[in-house]
Formats: sequence, C-alpha cells, structure tokens
Amino acid sequence: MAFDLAMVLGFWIVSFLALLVFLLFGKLIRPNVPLPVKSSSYECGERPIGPGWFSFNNRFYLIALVFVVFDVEIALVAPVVVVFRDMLAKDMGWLVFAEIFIFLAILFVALIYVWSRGDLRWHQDIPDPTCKPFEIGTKEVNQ
Amino acid sequence: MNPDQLHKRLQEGLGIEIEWSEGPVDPFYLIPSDFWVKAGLFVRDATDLSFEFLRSLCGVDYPDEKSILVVAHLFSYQHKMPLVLKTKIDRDQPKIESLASVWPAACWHERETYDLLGVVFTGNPDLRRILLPEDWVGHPLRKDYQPPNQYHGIPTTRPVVDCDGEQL
Amino acid sequence: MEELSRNIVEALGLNPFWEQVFYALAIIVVAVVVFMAALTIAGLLTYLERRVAGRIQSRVGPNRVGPLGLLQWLADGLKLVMKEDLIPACADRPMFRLAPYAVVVGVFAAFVSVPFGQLLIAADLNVGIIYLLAITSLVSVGVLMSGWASNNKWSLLGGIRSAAQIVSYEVPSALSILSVVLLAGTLSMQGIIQAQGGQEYHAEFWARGGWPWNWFIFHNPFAFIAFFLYFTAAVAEGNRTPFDLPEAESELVSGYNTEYSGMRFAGFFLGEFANIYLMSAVATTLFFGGWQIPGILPEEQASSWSLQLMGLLIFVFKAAIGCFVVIWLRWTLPRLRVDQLMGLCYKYLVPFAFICLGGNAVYILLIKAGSTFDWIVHGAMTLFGFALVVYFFVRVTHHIRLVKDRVDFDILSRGTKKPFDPAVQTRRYGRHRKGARALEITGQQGKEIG
Amino acid sequence: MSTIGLQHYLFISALLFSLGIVCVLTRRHAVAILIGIELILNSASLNMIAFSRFGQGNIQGSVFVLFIIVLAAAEAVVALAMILALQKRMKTIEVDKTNSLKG
Amino acid sequence: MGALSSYFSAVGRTIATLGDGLAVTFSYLFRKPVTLQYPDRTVEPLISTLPERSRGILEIDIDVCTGCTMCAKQCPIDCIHVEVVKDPETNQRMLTRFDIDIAKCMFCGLCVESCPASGLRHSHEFEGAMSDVARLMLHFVDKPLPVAKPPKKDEPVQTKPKGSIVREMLRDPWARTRKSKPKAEECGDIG
Amino acid sequence: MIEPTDNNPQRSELVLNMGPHHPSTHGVLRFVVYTDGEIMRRAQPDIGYLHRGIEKIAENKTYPGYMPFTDRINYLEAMFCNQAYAIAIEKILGITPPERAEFLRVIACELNRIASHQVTLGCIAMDLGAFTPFVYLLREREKINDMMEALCGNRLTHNYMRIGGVSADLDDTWLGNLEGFLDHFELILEEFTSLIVYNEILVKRLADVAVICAADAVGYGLVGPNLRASGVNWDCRRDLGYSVYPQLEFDVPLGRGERGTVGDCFERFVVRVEEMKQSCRILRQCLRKLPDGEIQAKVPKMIKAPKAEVYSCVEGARGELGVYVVADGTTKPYRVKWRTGSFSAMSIVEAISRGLMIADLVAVIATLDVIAPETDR
Amino acid sequence: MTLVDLIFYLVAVITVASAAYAVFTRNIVRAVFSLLGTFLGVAALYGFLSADFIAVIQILVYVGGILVLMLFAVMLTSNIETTSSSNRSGGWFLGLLAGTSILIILGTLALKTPWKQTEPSAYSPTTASLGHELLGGALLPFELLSIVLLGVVIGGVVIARFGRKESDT
Amino acid sequence: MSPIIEPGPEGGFAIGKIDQLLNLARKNSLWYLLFGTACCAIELMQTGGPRTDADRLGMVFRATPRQSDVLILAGTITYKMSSRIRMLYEQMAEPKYVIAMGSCANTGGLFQESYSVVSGGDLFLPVDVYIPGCPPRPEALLEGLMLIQQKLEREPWLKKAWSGTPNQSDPWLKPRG
Ligand code: SF4
Ligand code: SF4
Ligand code: SF4
Repeated sequence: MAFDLAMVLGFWIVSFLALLVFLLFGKLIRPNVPLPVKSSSYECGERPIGPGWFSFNNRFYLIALVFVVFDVEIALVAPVVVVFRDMLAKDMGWLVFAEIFIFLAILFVALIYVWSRGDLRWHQDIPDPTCKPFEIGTKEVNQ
Repeated sequence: MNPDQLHKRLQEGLGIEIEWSEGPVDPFYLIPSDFWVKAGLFVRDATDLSFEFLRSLCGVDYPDEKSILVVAHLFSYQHKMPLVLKTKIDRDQPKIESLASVWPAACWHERETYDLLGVVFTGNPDLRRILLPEDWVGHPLRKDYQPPNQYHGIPTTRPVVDCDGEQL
Repeated sequence: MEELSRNIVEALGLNPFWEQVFYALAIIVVAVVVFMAALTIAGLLTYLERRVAGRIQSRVGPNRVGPLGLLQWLADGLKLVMKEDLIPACADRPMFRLAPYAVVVGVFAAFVSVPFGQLLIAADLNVGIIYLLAITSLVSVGVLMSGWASNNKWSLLGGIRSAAQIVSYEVPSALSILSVVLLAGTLSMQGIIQAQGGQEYHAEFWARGGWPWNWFIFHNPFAFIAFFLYFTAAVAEGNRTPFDLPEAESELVSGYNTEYSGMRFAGFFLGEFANIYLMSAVATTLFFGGWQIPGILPEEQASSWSLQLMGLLIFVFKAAIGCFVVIWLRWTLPRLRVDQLMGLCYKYLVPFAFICLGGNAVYILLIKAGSTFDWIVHGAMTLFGFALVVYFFVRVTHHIRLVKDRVDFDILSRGTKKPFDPAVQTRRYGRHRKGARALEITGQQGKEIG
Repeated sequence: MSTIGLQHYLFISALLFSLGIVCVLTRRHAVAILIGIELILNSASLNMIAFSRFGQGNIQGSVFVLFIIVLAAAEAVVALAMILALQKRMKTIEVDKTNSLKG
Repeated sequence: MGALSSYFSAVGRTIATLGDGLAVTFSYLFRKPVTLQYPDRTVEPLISTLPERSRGILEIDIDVCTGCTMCAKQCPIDCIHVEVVKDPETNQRMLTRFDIDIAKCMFCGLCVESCPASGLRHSHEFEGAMSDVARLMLHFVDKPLPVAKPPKKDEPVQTKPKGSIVREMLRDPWARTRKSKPKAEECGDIG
Repeated sequence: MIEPTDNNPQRSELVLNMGPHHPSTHGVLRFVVYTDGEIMRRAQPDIGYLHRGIEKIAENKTYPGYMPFTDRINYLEAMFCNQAYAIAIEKILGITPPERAEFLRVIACELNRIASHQVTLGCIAMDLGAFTPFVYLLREREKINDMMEALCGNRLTHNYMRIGGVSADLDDTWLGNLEGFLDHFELILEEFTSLIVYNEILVKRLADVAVICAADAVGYGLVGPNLRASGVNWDCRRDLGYSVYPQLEFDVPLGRGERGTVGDCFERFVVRVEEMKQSCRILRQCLRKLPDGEIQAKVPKMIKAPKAEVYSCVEGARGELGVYVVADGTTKPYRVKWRTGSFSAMSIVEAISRGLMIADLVAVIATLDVIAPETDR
Repeated sequence: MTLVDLIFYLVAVITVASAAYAVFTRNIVRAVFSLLGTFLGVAALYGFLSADFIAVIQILVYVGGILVLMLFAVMLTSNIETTSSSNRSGGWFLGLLAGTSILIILGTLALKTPWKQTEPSAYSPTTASLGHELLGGALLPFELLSIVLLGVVIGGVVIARFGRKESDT
Repeated sequence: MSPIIEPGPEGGFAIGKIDQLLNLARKNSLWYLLFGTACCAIELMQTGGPRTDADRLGMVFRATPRQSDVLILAGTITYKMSSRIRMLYEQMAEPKYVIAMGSCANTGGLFQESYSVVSGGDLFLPVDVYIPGCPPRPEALLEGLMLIQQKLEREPWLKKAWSGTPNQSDPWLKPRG
C-alpha cells in the first residue's frame, strides 16, 4: 500500500510539474507584448463599471452550506456501506441496514425540511401581471 | 370612420379648430402643440376611436418654415383605422410635452427624435441620446447638419487613395 | 504496478538506497506515461468532440491536419503554447497563475486509480473511488481561484456557479457510487470491477465476469436508476451541457476562463476533457464491468498479455462510448437555468439517490446473491436495457426515413448545372482536381505568391 | 528504515496548533478565526492518527478523527452561517467591532 | 397526490422529450454531411455551380463599352468612375478612365441594369480578398482607348467570358502596388 | 416607469455590461444589467451601436437608388423592407404593380419570412445552449439563400423589388425547386419539433418567463409575432389586406398559453414555428395561383414624386414594418422614417426584465427577436 | 536520510508553510486559498501514517467542502478593499507571544518525551475496520452524529436567513 | 511592401524548419472572435454553418478575445462601436490578425457618406486582409481566412516572438516604406 500512496503523491507532483514544463517551454516560443489596454479586463468591449469583485447572491452559499453537510454524511456512511456485504455474510445485515437507514432517514428529514421551507428556492416568482384580455373589437383596453 | 368624420370627432372632442389635410395619400390633422397630450389622451380613450397603438413618432425638419413637425402615427386595432397627428413647433426652441404617459412606446420614439432632431420632450422619463454616442455634437436629421471632421481621432472622410499610394 | 516493480527489484538485487531510487524512478515513469496518455486522450477527445459535433450538425468537422484531421489537437495545443500568456493588470497575479495548476492536478491526479486493465492501474488504492471523488474537488477550488483572480465579473460569476455546482452535485454522484459500493463491498476500483461477476460464480461460462447481465447497471432496478443519477451528476460536475452554466457562452461569455489565454487556458481546456474521460471511465468501472472480457475469469486475464491488451481495449472502448454520449448530449440539449440546476439536484437527484441506496440495500438483504430470482432480475434488467436501446433506434430510423434522400437537395437549388470542366481554374487554388488533397494544394500555392 | 517517528508528527502538529492559536488570537476577520480553528482541529487529528499508528495500532484513533472531521465541518457550516447573518445585520464581520450578537 | 403525480410526470416528460431530441441528433450520424468542401474537395469548382444571376465582383468588358456613363450615374454611391475625353484630332471619344471601386460597391446591380451595351456585368467571381485595399479599386483602362459603338437592338454583343477579366486583375492577393490610372503623358496630347 | 441611469450603483450591486460584444446579443446590442449576481434588478438597454443613418442617407438618394439601402434596414428580412418602401412610393405615384409582380413579391417575402424565423428560432435555441438546432436551421436557410441567389442574384441583400414591380422573373425550374424545398422543409419542421420545440428543458426555460400581457404589448407598440404571442389577434397581411394576400388563405397563429401563460417566452417561440408552417402554406398557394404576365409596371425613367406623404406598412417577420415617406416634389425623398418591430420590442425589455435572472434576459432578447440594425437603422 | 524521509520533510514544509502564510498574510482570500496546501499536506501526512480512508475524507471534506464554503463566505462578505486589509487585532503581540510559548511547550513535549512507541505495522487498509468499528463500539455516536447533522442543516439555514429581512427587498 | 510576407528564397527570410512546424500548427488552428456587427455577421455565421464549415480547416469561434487569433470585422462599424472594437482588438493576445469583411469594413461601403459610420476599418485597426463583397459569400470569407493562413505560414515566427514586436501590419493610410 505504501507504494500506492507514493504513486499518488508522484502523480500530484508530476502533473504539477508537467504544466510548469509546458509553460516554461512555451516561454521560448511565444511573444510577450504587454500593453496597458491589453491587460485591462474584458467586459464585452466596454470599460468596466464598478469593481470586478462583488458580493454575489447568497443563495449559492445557502445551497453549498446544505450540501457540505451531505458531503460529510458520505464520509460517515461510506465505511459502513463497505462492510455491508461482510455483515450480510455474518447474518447481521439487518442491523447494518437499520443503522444506515436511520442515519439517512434523519438526513433526509433535513433535506425535506429545507426544501419545504423554500429556503433553497431561488426565484421568488414574480406575481402574475394582471392580464386583461385584448380582443379586436372589444373596448376594454387601457381603461 | 372616414377622414372627414374623424376630423369632426377630433374637433368635437378637443373643442378647438383643427387644421387638416386630406393629403394626396394619407390624411393628417395638425394639432396645436398645447393640445398635444390632450389629443393623445382623447384619441386613446374615446371608445369610438381607441387608438391604443402608437405606430411611430418622428419629427420632420422644415428649415425654410423655421419649424419642426412632430408626427405621430396611430392605429386602432379595434376599428382598423389609422390616424396621423401632427404638431408644429419652433425650430430654434423645439419643445413639446411628452406622450410617454399616454403610450409607453412613445418614450423611445421621443428619445430618438430628441437624438436625431433635437426636439425636447418635457416629461419624458429618460430623455437621453439613444442612437448616437453621448458626446456627439449636433442633431443629424436636421437639414443643415454638418458632420464633424473627425471623431475621437478617426477621420470621418476617407481620402481617395490610388493604388500607387498617392492621394488624388 | 507494485508487484511488478517489487519483482524487478528482487531480480536485480538492489541495495536499499538504489531500491528507493528505483521505486522513485518507477513512480515517475509511470506517472509521466499515464499523464501523457491522459493528455493524448484529452486531446483526442477534443478532436472527437469536434468531429462528432460536425457529423451531428451535418458538417464534416476538422479533417485537414493529419489523416482525417487526427492531429488537429496537436496543432491546437501547439498554437496555444505559442499564444501570448496574458495576465490582466488588476488580476491577482499569483492566484491567476496557480489556478490552472489546481485544475490540472485535480483531474490528472485522479488518473492514478483508473483501472485500464487487470494490471494496468497505476495504484489500486483501497479507497480508490472515494479518492477519485475527493481529488476532483480540487477542480472546484481551481475554478473558484481562476474566477476570483481574474478580477472579471464574468469569470467570478462563472467560478462561483461552477463551484456551487460541483459541490452540490458531488452529493448525488457520491450517493449513487455508494449504491455500487454496497453491491461490491469494496472501495477499490479493481475490487468493484471484479465484483461484477467472476468471484462467486466461477462455474458457468455464462456466469463469469464481463457479460452484460453481470454488470452492476443491470444488477437490479435501483442500480439501473443509480447509473443514470451518477451519469447526470457526473455530467454536471464536469460542467457539460445541459449543465454548462459556468461557461455558458450566451450568458457568461466564456465563464471562469474568460481572461485566460494561451497555455493556461489550454490547462482548463484539457482538464475539462480529461474530466469527461475520467467520468466515463468511472462509469465503466462502476456499472459496465470495466475491463472484463466476457466469459474469462480475471485470474486468467492477468496471466496473459494478449488478454490484458484486449481488456484494455474493451475498457477504452466502453469509456469512449461514455465520452461520446457526453459529447452527444452537449450538442443536443439546451442548458438549464441556475435555479433549475440546483433544484434538479436537491429535488430530484438527491432523493432518488437516497432511494436507490436504500433500495439496493433491501435488494441484497432480501435476495440471496446467485439465487435463481437474482438471475431472473439480472436477465430481465438486461433485456429491459436492450429494449430501450432498440426502441431508441426505432426512433432514429424513423427520423432518418422522415427526411430521407432529401439532404442532397442543395445542389439542386444551385440553378442550372453546368458540365464539370476540369480545366476551370479558380483564382488561387490552381487547377481544380477532383478529390485533391488540401495540404498538397495549399502547399503548392505558396509558390504562386509573389 | 525510515527515521521518521512519532516525534516528527507531534512536532508538526504542535506547529500547526500554535499557528492556529496565533491566528485565532491576532486576527479579527471572522473567517480568519475560522481558519485558525480549522488549523487547531487539523493538528489534533494529526496527533490522533500518529498516536494510533505508533501507539497501540488500533482503529479508534481513526474513528475519532472521522468524528472530528465531521464535527469540524458541522462547526464550519454553522460558523459560516453566523458570519453571513452577522454581515447582513452589522455590515461587518470584524469580530471586535461586533460587541454583541444582538441584531 | 396531485403534487406527486406532477412530480413524476415531469420526470417522465423530460426523459421522453430529451430522448426524442437525442434520437434526432443521433440519426444525423448516419446521414451525409451537406458541406461543400471549398476550395478543393468539391465535385466541381464552386464558382461554376453559382446561379446565372449571382452578383459577384463587377467587371466591364471595355471593348464593348460605349462610354455612355449611364452606369456611373445610376450607381447610388458613386463607385464607378468613367472618364470619356474627346480626342481633338480624330474627334473620337476616348475612354481614359474606367475604375470600379469594389471595396465600396454594394453589389446591388443597378448599374448593370442600366448599361445599354451589356459590357458591364456581375461576374461570378467572389474570391477577391486582397492585402491592400487600394488594389480593390479596379482599373479597367490602362491606356486611352476609343469607345465602342452602341449595339443595335436585338444584336447579341460578343463579350469576353464572364469573370475572365477580373480574375486576372485579382490574381495576386499580396501585391501591394500597381500601375494605376494612365498618366497624363501616356494619354497623348488629349485633354 | 423607467428611471434615469445612475452611475453610482449601490455597493452590493453588480453592474454588468452585457454587450456590445457579447455572444447572446446577436449583433451589437448592449445591456447594462444591475444585478446581485443572478437576479436582475434592472436591465437597461443601450442601442445605437449600429446606427448607420439610413434615414439621413435617403435624403440624398433618388427614389430607385434608395432601394438597395432598404435591404440593410434589416438584413434578415430585406424583402419586406424592399416591399414596404416600394409600396410607399407606389402609393405616392399611384402605380399598381402587375399581378404577377405582386405574386412574386409575396413568394419572395414569405420565403424571406421563413429564412428570418429560421435565424430567430435557431438563435433562441442557441442562446439557451442548444447549438445544433441552430445549425440545422442554418442549413435549411442556406437552401433559401441559394434560391434567393438564383432569383435575384444575392443571398442576403436581395435588392429584388423595384418601384412598380420586381427586378427579375422566375422560371419553372425555380418553382420546381421551391416545391421541392417546401416538401422538404415541412418535414424538417417536424423533425425540429421533436428535436427541440417541446424539449422539457427548453420549455422550462421559456414558459412563464417574462410574461407580457396584451395591454402592455399594445401599449409598448409590440408588433407581429410578439404581439400575437400575447394573444392579440392581429396580422397586417390578413387585416389590412395589402398586395395579393386577400386571395390567399392562411391562419394567424396566436399565443394559447400551451405550457405557461399567454405572452410568455415560450409562446413567442411557438408562434414563430407555427408561422413558418403558415408561410409554407401560403407559398404552396402562390405556386398554384401564380399568373402569367408582366413583372414591371410602367414607371417613368426619372421618378419625380409629387408633394405628398405616406405611411405604408407590411407584416414583416418581426411584425409591422412601416415606412413614412415625405415627398417634396423632387427626385429625392424629403424625409424617410422607418418604423421597425425591434425598436419597440427593445423598449419593453427594461420594463419586463425586473426580477428575472441573467439567463432569462438572454431568453427574452432572443424571443423578442430584437436585432440591432432594426433598432438602430 | 532516505528518500521517503525527504518527501516527508517536503510535505511537512509545505503544510506548515502554507499554514503560516494563511495566518500571516493580510489578504483573507489568499489566506483561504493557501489553506489548500495545509489540507492537502495533512492529507499526505495521514497517508504516511497509513490512514488512507481518513486522508481521502480529509480531502473530500476539507478541500471539497469547507474550503469552498469559506471562499464563498469571504467572497460574499468582503470586497476588494476589505479582502486585502483585514488583519491584526490589538492583541497581536500577545497572540504571537502565546503562540510561541505554546509552540515551545508542545515542541519540547513532543521531542523530549520518551514516547512508548511500537514499531508500526505494515501499511494496511483501514476502511473495513473503520466500518466495523462504527457498527460496534462507535454505534451510538454515529447515530447521534446524524442528529447533529440534522441540527446543523436546519440551524445553518435558519441562521443564514437570520439577517435576511432588512437587506432583502 | 511588408517584409513579413515577402516570400521566396531570394531576398526574403530563410524560414527555419522549426518555424515551419510552428507555423503549420498556427495555421491549422485559427480561432476567430465571435463578433459581427451587421449583415456580414450573418454570412460569418453561415461560414461556421454546415454548408461551408470553417471547422474543417481548424477554425472555430471563441467568445472571448483572449483566446482568439483573428478579429473579423464583419459589418458596418459606427463611431459608437469603433472604440469598443479597438478595445477588443487590444485585448486579444498576440499573435493577432484582422480581416475586414465586406464593403463596410473595407471603406465604409454604401454608408461611407453617412455621418455615423467609420469609413473603413483600416482607419483605426491594422487590417491584414480585405474581402470585397456586400456581403461576401461564406466561401469568400473562407478564402480571406486562408489568406491569413498563407500569411502566417510565411512569418519568421521565432524571430518575431523573440524580438517582442507587436504583430501589427501598418495601417494602410500610413506611408509605406
Ligand atoms: S453594383 Fe451597385 S454599388 Fe456597385 S457599382 Fe453597381 S450600382 Fe454601384
Ligand atoms: S456602356 Fe455600360 S459600362 Fe459603358 S459607360 Fe455605358 S453603362 Fe457604363
Ligand atoms: S458590407 Fe454590405 S452586407 Fe456587409 S455589413 Fe456592410 S452593408 Fe451589410
């Protein structure tokens, strides 16, 4: 297993170095002509209005928040799931099943709660504009 | 409703004399500029007229008469008839009330007329240049408009250059 | 790989120091080889994408560089290397430079546990599948980094969208992976492949590994659904249509890589395509029996190099089909809006994934592996799957028939057809020759200039 | 053959721990404080694992670390949610400017 | 139950409609591409498949031009320049200049319609990219030459093959300069 | 209603420049989008990047000489611009074109309508991320372009019509091609329907988005398919009966609220699909009814219009396309003003974009079928 | 010193250095990004310690979850001016002092104490034994954690919405 | 005469094998900026469309100037637009080329006399290739793109890259030496 782990580290390092090598190699054969306008930031050909950093819609954040919790739950469930077959062979399958089930059910409740509360909804639907019928030959427009 | 009847109805509704022309092709009615918005409201709301569709609104420059005519083309979907309203304003002080409150569509048409002819519409919520850059000088659709020689360093005329590279 | 190198070390009888050096060298060589392979795969995928897109859109696609245009990706890559490497003035320079690294490392480091064959795996980690899940989350950090560092509104929006998307779609994809782990009882990639037939039913030829009915996708209805959940989530994690919001051309120009040019952009680009391959490879491993050859036991396969090679081909082929599907989706579907994207995740995918996990557990609790009923379910699911494919092809033929023979209509409307005169010369392209090779002709035309 | 022993890990862990402490004590940006806390938790986990490997070699260390990681995530989620709320209410997330949690 | 059934029907609808869309695109893998692989891999040269009326780059067969300058008058944007000078000795009207600025021309065909001699026409040539815009001012008169007689009614006019004139003029995309309008000396002592 | 621009946005507000170079603002429109990252507070259109002064140019051109310029008013529906202008001048001069010419005009126009809708529908699909439907429609459009080229010599800027007629006649081969094309295209439309029209993602993206109710649509001067999608039953071809349209039979598709509300983006999409079918129907009738005869009425060589003014309009692909011509008795128009559908469609964007998401803005622009040359002229 | 040791020191240096950068940099966003190095480094150390599952979970949760969350939080609450300038509270000297002293104490403790060490066993997979442990001795905390997580989801969302009313229109 | 494209063994630069290789790559991967202003943009679209299919030759569109090699001035350029186009051009990464497509971009074309239209793209950008037509048909645009290919095939690339000179052919109006 040590070898495998070393291999993983080796991959990290090699893929990092590879890009570095490509970039360094590229330095040899690419022009570099920095001009002030060229390095201004692109905004559809306009000069940018306001700073490029901004505070964005926090709904993203809420969602990420919820999902990180689910991420964590995977970390917890994975080892149990792995031994499920072992335990099945030992006739303790129902125990494992019960455990996973309860665990997941509780989390599912959390999901349902957040869902039903509408906290994850993005779009506060705009109220329907009151549509008046408009028919050629009737007279109830704009009055 | 034929043009004649329309004329009567307009005079009746606004309570003033209205000049009009049966025109070689399209008839039009010349509204005094004070009654411009009033006329608009009237032709929109009167049930036997109901011109709820503003087709277009533009200006025509008459330097000889020292005036600009603002022309509004209206249409009634319900009665399937068109209507052309005009009003005459002073060319040097072109100013008239905005129809934007009557037809929302008028807003942009008025901006365009302002941009190209320099007519100021009082009461328009967003009276800025719409087609030309904000820093443009002059109103091109006026008959006496002279384009500038260069804009931000770009010459506005292209010198005729022959293949030899010499200017002709 | 480990065994192999140990054998060599023992054969050479190296002392501990040289042994270490040897191991290190072996690791580097393997890593470089796999990296190059992954690079080639990613490059070929860009070519494949353009070719498939071309055919789907009744075009041809790139066909000039090399035979059939196969070297197109090399030309693109080389050109990108040659392109100026711009860094916007108000960008956060170190971050801007580092971001592509995070993406590239995140994707390529995952290739360490892709099982190309019985022995052809760089490192068969015990936690392989979770490792894959985990390391690809580096991509989201890289994307966020690039978005933030560019100091560009489109980039930042794209980066944030992308990160939120990757974080949230990790959940359904992990849950459906857990469904498979439940069936296989291991996290190792090779273990999962070998669990798909082979281990428990050595006896019958038809019950050995590699046959479709042994694949986990046809294991039971819940696993079947789990596959689609995984696939959807993986497509979303790879930022591909219909989930390509972070780089939605019509909304965010080019998303988080708007400000990148040259090689750094190529990093993102290759990362994206390598990621597609990765997800197809994972899908192949988890649901389609990996490198297993029908009717042959894994042990047999390990013993012969020719069988190994065949396994490799099978694996690559299956994964390529996965890539094709991803590309095909891309060129067919419109994209979702961002709220619909998130809604899809927590309203549909996550609940379904929960149900699949539970369903799979119940299935293996109630039905004994290898029992008749188990086989009937496998068989029925396989038939069902094939029926779906057949129905699909019925639709395809319907569409072909619908507009049959009318595609050639073009030439017709070009007015009177004059007889073809081979002596006609166009202005610069020399004498026209039927089917002449482009490169030849463009090569000649150089002489005419000047 | 390897000369790396328990002490090395413990020392790294001590380094991380003290860095975490410094971070918590010296910085006032709420997220920075969270960074400090994460560093401390990481150092603790590292200790656990190191002891479990060089000590009895049992698995309890790992289980404990698993729980630590989960709880760290949970804590981060709540903390970040609070930061968000704080920012909305107080328009700042410099903790020493927000004397009370009242809105 | 309404909510649940709409939940599942949405799933079903999605699968059905997406599947059908996928079938359409998949079917194109089995159909022929419509691409005409210009420039070199076409069945016949693209230019010879263009319809008769196609308006390509303008050309004038100077041998049949009557020098009536109708075309120049008709062109809304004045991109045809014709100069006709009467030779004081022979009283022959001489064309000293016939330039068409195809960098400005809008290919509207109004000039062609007005030409009585059918010497002015749209060729089918479209390959005219140049590295120098001045080269797109086409000079059809190199040295002064007498104008042709107006053709009689219904008499077919013999002209050079369509496109052969401009193709020669535009053959070299990289040339930057060329001899232009005939110089005054060359025009003899006319004008 | 519309607030003036303020260039000092709130701190938390993001001001995005969408355009003039932005893939979804086909052509060169620009929107200043005030947003919190996803949801728009406001999208303020900024136009004029393609203002070419076509109205001013008219004042220096002769009546026939202005015809090629009308092609460029809207390059996607050049025929309609030709037609509107030709009709206007004919009204002033009191000319009636021969019937064959009228039929040729209708044929050309309806083909052009199909071509224009092809681009529109394709762009809607493309802006929502589906590139392939767009390419399919481009492919079909290429066939129309070929036919146009065979008919009048140019693929895009046709300059086909003349005052009092058309410039070129067509022959049986062409008509045969047209028939072949119609047979083909109706099937392609069917295929297109299964490819994208009811695609659930597309429906979800478009349905119930940016609903324009009928009164607003009329008030803001929306015309054509946009107006009909809002449920207003109006079509100049049928209701004003110009040219030979009274002799032809066709339906006017209306928004029905099939998958959402009447007047939403999806209706605007579907109405255009239906209109293409109706155009095919009209073309088939034209093929049957096309009479023999002249294609050009007698028109003086030097056109000198009497002092008059006229507003003439046709139902273009983007709805009522009107031209207001003031003639002052010389050979050149005194004033020409174009009334285009995109201009008014653009003016409603700011009002309806509030509270939508950025991705919706893209859908709104695409389905309103706003194109730059029409708004800017 | 063997190659393995070399790599160990490399990893250790990366870990500590990026942690130090995170602590001492003035720019909060860069601080969070540099935590990436720490987390990956710690994961690698777990790998050295044969805790493969924990290493992977470390990456999954810290890099894929917490780090992204923190980045969101920073980007959400700060703009360009505050990201680069916020640092240092008044107790800056005191904090450093405390940190150093703790380092000295713990460092000596770590290095000088004669730890009772057993020679580590060979590297071996841990996932299955973890699973068994979770089903055995740690069953109760495991289940309790799910309740905690439930609380976290609800609490997180509620708290995050807490400040909503006035700023949302 | 621009020295860059002066070809041939006599008088021109000796182009090394490496240059040839690099130029071959560059030539086959010309990415153009997705940008069109007016009618010509439609033909630009058709060029990427199925009939002409620029992708055959390795030409694809990119939405951002950072990743594009060729700026195609497809359509009328107004004064309001010109500064934006200039900016887009500036923001492109080297090497970059400009094609003027259609009469409007060549000389202003039929709008030359208009008050708001720039009389030719070369008044503010260094244009490499001019394509006549109004609009040029897709094949004509393709031909223009192929001229760019020819041009860069002949460039002494390494020399240029190392010397760090911006790749700008002289604007047409400036005196040529
Ligand atoms: S085609 Fe039109 S623009 Fe060109 S020269 Fe003839 S009349 Fe003038
Ligand atoms: S004969 Fe034709 S080409 Fe010659 S001047 Fe007259 S109109 Fe022009
Ligand atoms: S050159 Fe012609 S087709 Fe092209 S933009 Fe100008 S007017 Fe339109």
